[in-house]
Amino acid sequence: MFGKLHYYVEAEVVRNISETSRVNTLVLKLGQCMDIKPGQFLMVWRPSDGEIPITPSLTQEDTVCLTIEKVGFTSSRLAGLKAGEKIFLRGPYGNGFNLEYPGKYLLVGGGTGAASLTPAYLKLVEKGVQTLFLVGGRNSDNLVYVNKLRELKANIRIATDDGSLGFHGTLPEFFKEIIAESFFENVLTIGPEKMMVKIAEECHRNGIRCQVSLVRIVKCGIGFCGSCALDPVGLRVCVDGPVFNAEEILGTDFGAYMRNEAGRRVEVTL
Amino acid sequence: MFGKLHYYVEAEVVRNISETSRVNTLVLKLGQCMDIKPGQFLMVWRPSDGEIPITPSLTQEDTVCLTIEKVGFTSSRLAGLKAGEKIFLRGPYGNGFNLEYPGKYLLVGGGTGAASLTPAYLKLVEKGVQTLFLVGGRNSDNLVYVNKLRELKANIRIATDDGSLGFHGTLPEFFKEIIAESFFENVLTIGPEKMMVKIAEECHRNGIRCQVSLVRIVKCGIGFCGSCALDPVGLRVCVDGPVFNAEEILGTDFGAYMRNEAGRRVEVTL
Amino acid sequence: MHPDMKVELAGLALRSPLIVASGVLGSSTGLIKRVSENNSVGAVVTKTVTYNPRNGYENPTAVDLGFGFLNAMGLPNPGYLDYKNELAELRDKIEIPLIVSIGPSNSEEAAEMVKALNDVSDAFELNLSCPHTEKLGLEVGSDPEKVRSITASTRKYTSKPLFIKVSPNVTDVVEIARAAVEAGVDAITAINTLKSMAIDVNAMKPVLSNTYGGLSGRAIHPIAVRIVYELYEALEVPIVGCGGVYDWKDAIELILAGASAIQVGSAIAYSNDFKIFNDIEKGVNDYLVNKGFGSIKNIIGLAHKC
Amino acid sequence: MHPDMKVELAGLALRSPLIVASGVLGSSTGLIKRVSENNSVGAVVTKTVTYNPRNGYENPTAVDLGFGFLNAMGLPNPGYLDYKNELAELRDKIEIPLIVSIGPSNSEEAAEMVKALNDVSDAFELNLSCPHTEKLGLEVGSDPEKVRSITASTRKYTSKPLFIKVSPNVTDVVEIARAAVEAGVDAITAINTLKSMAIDVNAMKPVLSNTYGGLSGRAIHPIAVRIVYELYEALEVPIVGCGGVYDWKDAIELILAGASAIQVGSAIAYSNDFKIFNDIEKGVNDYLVNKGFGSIKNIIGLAHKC
Ligand SMILES: Cc1cc2nc3c(=O)[nH]c(=O)nc-3n(C[C@H](O)[C@H](O)[C@H](O)COP(=O)(O)OP(=O)(O)OC[C@H]3O[C@@H](n4cnc5c(N)ncnc54)[C@H](O)[C@@H]3O)c2cc1C
Ligand SMILES: Cc1cc2nc3c(=O)[nH]c(=O)nc-3n(C[C@H](O)[C@H](O)[C@H](O)COP(=O)(O)OP(=O)(O)OC[C@H]3O[C@@H](n4cnc5c(N)ncnc54)[C@H](O)[C@@H]3O)c2cc1C
Ligand SMILES: Cc1cc2nc3c(=O)[nH]c(=O)nc-3n(C[C@H](O)[C@H](O)[C@H](O)COP(=O)(O)O)c2cc1C
Ligand SMILES: Cc1cc2nc3c(=O)[nH]c(=O)nc-3n(C[C@H](O)[C@H](O)[C@H](O)COP(=O)(O)O)c2cc1C
Ligand code: FES
Ligand code: FES
Repeated sequence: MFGKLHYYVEAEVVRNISETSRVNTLVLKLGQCMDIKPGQFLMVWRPSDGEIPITPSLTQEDTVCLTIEKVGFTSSRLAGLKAGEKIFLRGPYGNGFNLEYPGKYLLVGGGTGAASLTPAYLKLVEKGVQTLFLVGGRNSDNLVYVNKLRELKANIRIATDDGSLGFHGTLPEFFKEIIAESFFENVLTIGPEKMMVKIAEECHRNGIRCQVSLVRIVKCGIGFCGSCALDPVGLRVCVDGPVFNAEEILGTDFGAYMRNEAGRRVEVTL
Repeated sequence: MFGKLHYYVEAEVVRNISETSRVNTLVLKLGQCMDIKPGQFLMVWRPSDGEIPITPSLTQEDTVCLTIEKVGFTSSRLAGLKAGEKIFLRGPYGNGFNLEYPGKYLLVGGGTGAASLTPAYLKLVEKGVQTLFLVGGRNSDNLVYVNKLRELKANIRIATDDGSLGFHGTLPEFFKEIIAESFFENVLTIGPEKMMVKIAEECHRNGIRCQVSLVRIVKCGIGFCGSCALDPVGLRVCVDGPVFNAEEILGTDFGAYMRNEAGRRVEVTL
Repeated sequence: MHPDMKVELAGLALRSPLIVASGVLGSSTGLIKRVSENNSVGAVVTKTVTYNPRNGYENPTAVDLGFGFLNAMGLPNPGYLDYKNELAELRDKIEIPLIVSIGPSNSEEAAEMVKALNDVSDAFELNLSCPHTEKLGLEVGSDPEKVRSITASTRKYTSKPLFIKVSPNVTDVVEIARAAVEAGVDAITAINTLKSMAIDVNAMKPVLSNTYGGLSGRAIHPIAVRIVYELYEALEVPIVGCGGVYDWKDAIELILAGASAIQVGSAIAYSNDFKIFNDIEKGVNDYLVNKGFGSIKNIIGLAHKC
Repeated sequence: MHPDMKVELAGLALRSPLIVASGVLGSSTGLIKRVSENNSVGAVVTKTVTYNPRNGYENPTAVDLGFGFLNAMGLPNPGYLDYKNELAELRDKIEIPLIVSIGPSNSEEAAEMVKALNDVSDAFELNLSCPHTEKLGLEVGSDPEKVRSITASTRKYTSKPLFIKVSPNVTDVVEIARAAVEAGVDAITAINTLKSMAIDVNAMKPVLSNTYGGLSGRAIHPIAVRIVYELYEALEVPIVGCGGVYDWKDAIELILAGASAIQVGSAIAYSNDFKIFNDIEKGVNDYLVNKGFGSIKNIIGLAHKC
């Protein structure tokens, strides 16, 4: 009755799967089931290593997978955990994807995005919805979660910047070709923001409903610190998002500016 | 979800009925329904007049009656309220009577006790249980709630100390006669403690299950200030009572000692 | 009947007594603009801005306790110079008073900050009460002499309405507030958070990276009511009540205790719009109607015994 | 495995770390006896006894807030001389330590009281922290020098373990506790209630007859955790954690913060037995088993960063 007195759900690392040199997937066993909708995120804490937001790549009762790219201190520490080690989760937070829209779904994942889109993919399959999954990376060694997606029998197409596997070029370039071939009513995308904004613009031009999952500096995760705001519209990634209909945020700081940890407006670089 | 933010239920005095020169009944309209079991009590507050425990004499959805004897400052102020004035109620508190025991019920009310027993009487009637109501007072002008009980078609017998009405003698004396005439499996009693202890002892001798409603100094009403304790057994009138099976408390301070407002053990005088 | 919800606060005319508390919108001018478009909001206090930019503390920075929240953000902000430019852009786009919260650590910083921010603000709120930030906040705000000198220095360089935000983490809050009033503040905001902490029993560690944080929300409301009541008894300046306001009853309680206006902070957690302000305003309005008051002003301080 | 739940507290051997907090049993020796028969209870603190008898404040004296409670009982008690006789009778009838709480308003009262009560108590808890009683409690307990002199005087006349109960209503609780330690206390109980109030929006009046009261229960737990943690960092004496303990997690949090034992107060509200102590003890026991600790002693202060 009086809230979350455990504060965190304890989780044990069951396995650490190396996806690429920069990305690992932690398979976690939870001390307590969590009900997480596709696209919602968790705050993942390890004392003295810090806490970061992660959109899980698998959510099955008491098993959760986190696919983490080592971009800095906390993500590197978490991505390096061994079986048996404990971490602590709070959430789920945010809105998640809206999967009720009719029509086919094209999922576009860059970097760890392919992993984070997997729960949405599984949900769509369960609903009998037709999907295609585009996965991109710099080269064939940089692709995340492709084997897992194959295992899950996803209909996958691959793009690499250097052409070492699949389409030779960026995901937005590939995306253009794909939607020229066959129309999709819906796009879900997670990846570097510069990539997502291009996908979103392309969708806008083609009348495709596009949902993007945004990254901003998430601190509280519950909507009362303002750290994760998307300006100038004043939307909070942690409670109004992280998933936005692209139409709502095109023309904002999306793809251009974000706020750093001090709340200063800085350019989006990736 | 987060408790009683109104703190009190506001109630408006609809009518003030003079029962005797020392006793009045307030008919109250509540701002909010209260679900009160027979024998439970309310804390009745009026700013600057104070707050006292009262066992209601009628509890019907949003109407509650309080029958109050003017024994001191707060009770006199409350008993003197006029129609339209507001008072504030919290509760209900305490256990109330157990009316599930099989057999006939003899209700014994001294002073305002007859009034406070009325909800139990009504409940028993509703259950089709056979009852007899003994009402006592010093003289015929001192009888409380008799007209009301007649109106409610209660089976009443009266005792007055001076014989001005009904049996000539005290309630315990009358009680002895009554149970000699016809056996009752259960007794409920509210009244002066010296009277109740005599009734309880009589019940003990005769194998009658007797429930008494005890008065001690009630301050918090919720069991965490210890003010209302019955020693040496350490029972709290506000949460363990106010109703006790007489068997459990015969031989304790019941009828002999209570604690005053300072927590000092003093003799029971009435 | 439509009761008058307008209040006059140390020279600020507010269309509603409800003010967004400092910090809960971060440094986002977008959020300030968005919340200012809600008709139930009377004014906005910015995130406390400091002399130098601050990243704030590492995560975890927040704990949801159910009956309140802990936070140890660590006053993240871009610094007053940078933020001044953002506020300059924002200023013409909003229709309600913008109260700029400043967190100087000494008189010199205070002076420079208000001089720079004078043009972009309608009022200042001096925050010397953050319970978990070294050298800023409480270390200053618990010492009446420091409060007096920083307040005096701020007062010297601005003629805008000046509020001081006081902390409950002191033995005698009236003493601190009185020092500020004597040094020239126009109003008092009460209260900031209470120094607290949480330990996760499984992790066996303090949750907040800073160990200590500030308790806000429901849990502190009875403390806010007490302090507003005490200040109203002791001082003549208007008081802005803040602390655990979740619904209209909480707001009314603070107003009856003596608050002329109300700040809402934690209650915006989880809400992805700012409907909470509409709900509170409607409740306050209905209360005034039911009790037959024509204006919110009529009930300020009414709970004081006479 | 059955973890060892026994603790040693400033010379007192407790069969369980759970102690009944002062005041919640009033002056009823019957209640003390009854609660002492619960195996999960390790010791009982009496209601604070003062030099002179006190009736306490008029009703209303308590408010249930849902997330905590307010009370302004006003230290009702029969005075130390009268109570001494009752405790003398009780003493042989209970098997666990009886900690007598005393609330002197100066050194002379303290001396006389301990001299009289020495024979009937196993330890003393010096309560200089009640937030709503004039001349007693906080008026004394917020001044390190008064705390020092009253403590010294108490210490002089008793060799029984001596606890001091500290208040959260001060700027620097460590300073107060340190003064008491220097003057000879053996352990610190933290915390007493927070000065607070409630106003009924319909009555438009403060609910408590004394206007101000003390906030206890869930709402103050994060403050208790913080203060226990601070005291543990700063001082060497054992700490008894008190404040908002409703379940085993609350208890563990305080123990990890540094408490050697735990007091339970408000959580006995509404309960017509004392099963809450059994529930907490079982939870603590299971926790120790799950985490593989052989004794409660092993986890005291474990949350402190190393
Ligand atoms: C809703 C959401 C879901 C995410 N899901 C994933 C995921 O599934 N897999 C994954 O690898 N990454 C995910 N991220 C990004 C991930 O949180 C950051 O990479 C991580 O926080 C970096 O922290 P660090 O300490 O390792 O790096 P730092 O050295 O602290 O920072 C490196 C960069 O990471 C970003 N960053 C830092 N702290 C945060 C923060 N608290 N919140 C957001 N961004 C931050 C900043 O851009 C910063 O410049 C997600 C972010 C959000 C907001
Ligand atoms: C559970 C319960 C139900 C009661 N129901 C009724 C009822 O239906 N009708 C009725 O007339 N009376 C009832 N009483 C008694 C009533 O509460 C007291 O008469 C009243 O509190 C006296 O308050 P006062 O300020 O008028 O008198 P005071 O001058 O303060 O005291 C007069 C005497 O009343 C008793 N008393 C005072 N304060 C309290 C208190 N807080 N709690 C209990 N006793 C107190 C003491 O014995 C005292 O000596 C009930 C008491 C209890 C405990
Ligand atoms: C996340 C968060 C950040 C805050 N930041 C500030 C701040 O920068 N400056 C300030 O004066 N108060 C700050 N506060 C305190 C609030 O303004 C407010 O005083 C306190 O939270 C009590 O109100 P509430 O219970 O409505 O939240 C912050 C509070 C929270 C929850
Ligand atoms: C009704 C009540 C009476 C109290 N009386 C005393 C007292 O006489 N002496 C004392 O030191 N503390 C007293 N306290 C404070 C408690 O002992 C305890 O410190 C405080 O309530 C916090 O603990 P809790 O949250 O478990 O209740 C009282 C508390 C309550 C609720
Ligand atoms: S992270 Fe705090 S508001 Fe979103
Ligand atoms: S009146 Fe407080 S315990 Fe019964």
